Amino acid sequence: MWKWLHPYANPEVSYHFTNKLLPWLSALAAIFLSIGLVWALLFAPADYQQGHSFRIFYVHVPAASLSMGIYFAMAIAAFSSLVWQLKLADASAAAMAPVGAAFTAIALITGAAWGKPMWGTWWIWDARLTSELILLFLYLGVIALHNAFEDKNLAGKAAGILTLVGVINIPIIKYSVDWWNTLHQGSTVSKLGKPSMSLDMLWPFIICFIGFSLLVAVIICLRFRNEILARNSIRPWVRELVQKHNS
Amino acid sequence: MPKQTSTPLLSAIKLTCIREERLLFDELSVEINAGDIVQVEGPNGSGKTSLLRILSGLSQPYDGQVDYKGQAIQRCREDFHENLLYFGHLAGVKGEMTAEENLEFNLALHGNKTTETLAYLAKVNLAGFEDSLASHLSAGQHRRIALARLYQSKAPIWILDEPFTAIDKQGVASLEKLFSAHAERGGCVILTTHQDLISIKPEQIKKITLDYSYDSAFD
Amino acid sequence: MTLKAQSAQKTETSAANIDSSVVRDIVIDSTAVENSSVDNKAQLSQQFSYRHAFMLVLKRDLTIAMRHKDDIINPLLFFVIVITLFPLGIGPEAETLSRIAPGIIWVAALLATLLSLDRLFKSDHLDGSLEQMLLSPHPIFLLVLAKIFAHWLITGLPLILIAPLLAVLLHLDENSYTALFLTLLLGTPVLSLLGAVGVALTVGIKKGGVLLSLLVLPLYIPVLIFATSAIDTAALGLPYSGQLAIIAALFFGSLTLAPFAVGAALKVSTN
Amino acid sequence: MQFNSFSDFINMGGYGFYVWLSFGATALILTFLLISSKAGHQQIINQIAKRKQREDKLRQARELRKQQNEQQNKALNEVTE
Repeated sequence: MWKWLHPYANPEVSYHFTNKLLPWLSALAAIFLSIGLVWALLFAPADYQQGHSFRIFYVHVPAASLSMGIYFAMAIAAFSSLVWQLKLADASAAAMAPVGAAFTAIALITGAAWGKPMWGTWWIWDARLTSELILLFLYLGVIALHNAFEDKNLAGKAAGILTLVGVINIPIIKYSVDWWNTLHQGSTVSKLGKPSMSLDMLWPFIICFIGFSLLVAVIICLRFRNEILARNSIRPWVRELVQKHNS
Repeated sequence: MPKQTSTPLLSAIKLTCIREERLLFDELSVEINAGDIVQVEGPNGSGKTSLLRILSGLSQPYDGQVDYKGQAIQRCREDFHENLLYFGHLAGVKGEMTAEENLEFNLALHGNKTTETLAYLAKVNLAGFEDSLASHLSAGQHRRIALARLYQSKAPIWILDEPFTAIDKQGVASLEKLFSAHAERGGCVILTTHQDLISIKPEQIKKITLDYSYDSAFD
Repeated sequence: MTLKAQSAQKTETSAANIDSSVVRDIVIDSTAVENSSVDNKAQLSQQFSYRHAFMLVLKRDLTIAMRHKDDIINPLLFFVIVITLFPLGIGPEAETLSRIAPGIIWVAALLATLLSLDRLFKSDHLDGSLEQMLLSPHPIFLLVLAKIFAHWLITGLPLILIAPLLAVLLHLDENSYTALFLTLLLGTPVLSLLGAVGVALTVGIKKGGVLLSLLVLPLYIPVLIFATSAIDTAALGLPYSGQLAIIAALFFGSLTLAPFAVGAALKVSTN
Repeated sequence: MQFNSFSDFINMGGYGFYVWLSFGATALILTFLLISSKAGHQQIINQIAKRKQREDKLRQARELRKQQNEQQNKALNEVTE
């Protein structure tokens, strides 16, 4: 009865590893984010055209690129879980989806809030915002599919297939939306974007970006360890852990 | 290459099945040889159907593997399926097609000959119903349409989930006869049933018993 | 299609020959099972090639659809009614209508396809014939492809045939009719193929209908964009072969990849 | 320091509402996500503990049944003897 644990030591090891990693990651994330945000809000110069509204950039751009990045990371995890039957990869993909969706939502909200003073309207069918909106739909689809299955292992596999279909589609969608955008609006609307950035703008941006990435790592680790517990709930080590935790 | 008789027809190796976070069976290993009739026993919800579905390759076990002639079934899917007949809870009969069309499709799909379908339908007491749409037939008749495949099948491995449900006494007797004949021919039958097999001698039957003993890893 | 199927048939025959010769070399302890399986294989290679399997499933699905005509008519009626709603909601000005006609027709086609997708695998899943198909010795992608093709014949093709009529109702520019026809011809199979992935994923879920639209509609966006733009471009009298080429690429891409995704998804759903 | 006073900082050169909306929404979403992920740990542990209790009960019931069966068998044997 106990020997079948041996080849499955992995979930236990990675659970404890994640637990050990978490305080370090959290501390780093806190340091980077506080430095980055204070710098971005207080010390970075205002843009000569956009004024202080440019400070939204320090949140919007990291959120937008992280939202894409998390989807790709999720696709890699889904691929390895489907091809090599890695149950841990499955758990990590499940942990990433809500985080990715949250960052996509942040990118959309900050995009709208930046767009209002710049374009005079909350929403504009700008190529980047539109793709971001579609990405949110893809995330929500993955999450909804995950919740629709009762069995976690099946849910992971189904969501994994959808993630892979989505990741093949993302470049196509992005291309088609860009193309559609130029077709219908020409280049009259200035995109939300980077004017040639000076160094005193670039540094806070890089620090903010690292800070947000670390925060993503922290949240994913937190969720990952929950997923491991939920998927291994009948294992003796989980039972022991639960007993220890509750006593 | 080992002799064919030394490798079992179908072997389950350390199968573990978890459903809805419940451990149904753990490290279950079975070898099924040509000529075996295997009855899977256990109370409702003990994982009989799950085991049969895993053996047939429809479901993936949480852990462990199923070998067909010493090779994992995922690796020789087409060869394995050619030699497998699975009959599940659902008959797989389309209401929009007639009894004969249903049987013909089922036979053709699994690569069997589609001649003499009428004779097989007669064997399961469906003579005269060939042309009626399956939606006009009863559940028992649906199951019999599906079971008619057994009379034609050349597949050595039969996996049958509750084949006697909604079948009358006479039908059960003739099915049992069919099972023994199949086993004598060198096939194997793996089945679940709530009633005991009557005409097959108990010493001929291998039994796998599943019970709730494994509802937790602590046992 | 036939060419492809024939070549597949050849390769299968040769593979089976090699197989059976190998099997014969092995010392067989004269078990009836061995003999029957060798016989079976030889028989199989002769009679049931890939094309046979494809035609078998296609014929079955079409037979069922012909006996269950609601499945063909209802999505079509939906398509027509949705399109008649737009002039009522927007106003009868020919100019406005002809400007938005491509978008309306295509969005209605998306929704009609979505509506019909549900029965692609659902009834087969409920009565158990889906698991029998998964257990057949034929490659799953082939059976899936046959089912998708049948679905397209039942829902996509009637849409293409009725679309010109609706284009008249919406005052579509006369130059655009060919473009409309071509985009529908190339685009609706993509809708069926991508939709099949969604259905395969949700077939085991009790309330899969709404979820299906959430999964599938975002994937339809590129088809929608390029198809409507092709029709718009045609209305201006400009060449639209670029957009058509992209839709064709989408078609071939999904034709090669979707059946495998559907196969994998069905295995998960029937688990 | 880009700002002369605190009210300047809040005002953000007239863009205060948009800037603070962005940062506020981000902070809100991320805090919520962080807290719910953290709370999920304890939730799952509680669930597993509950399941364990249920299983223990099941096991006790089975053991009881086993004993009863044995007693019955014994009784039967005595009768036949």
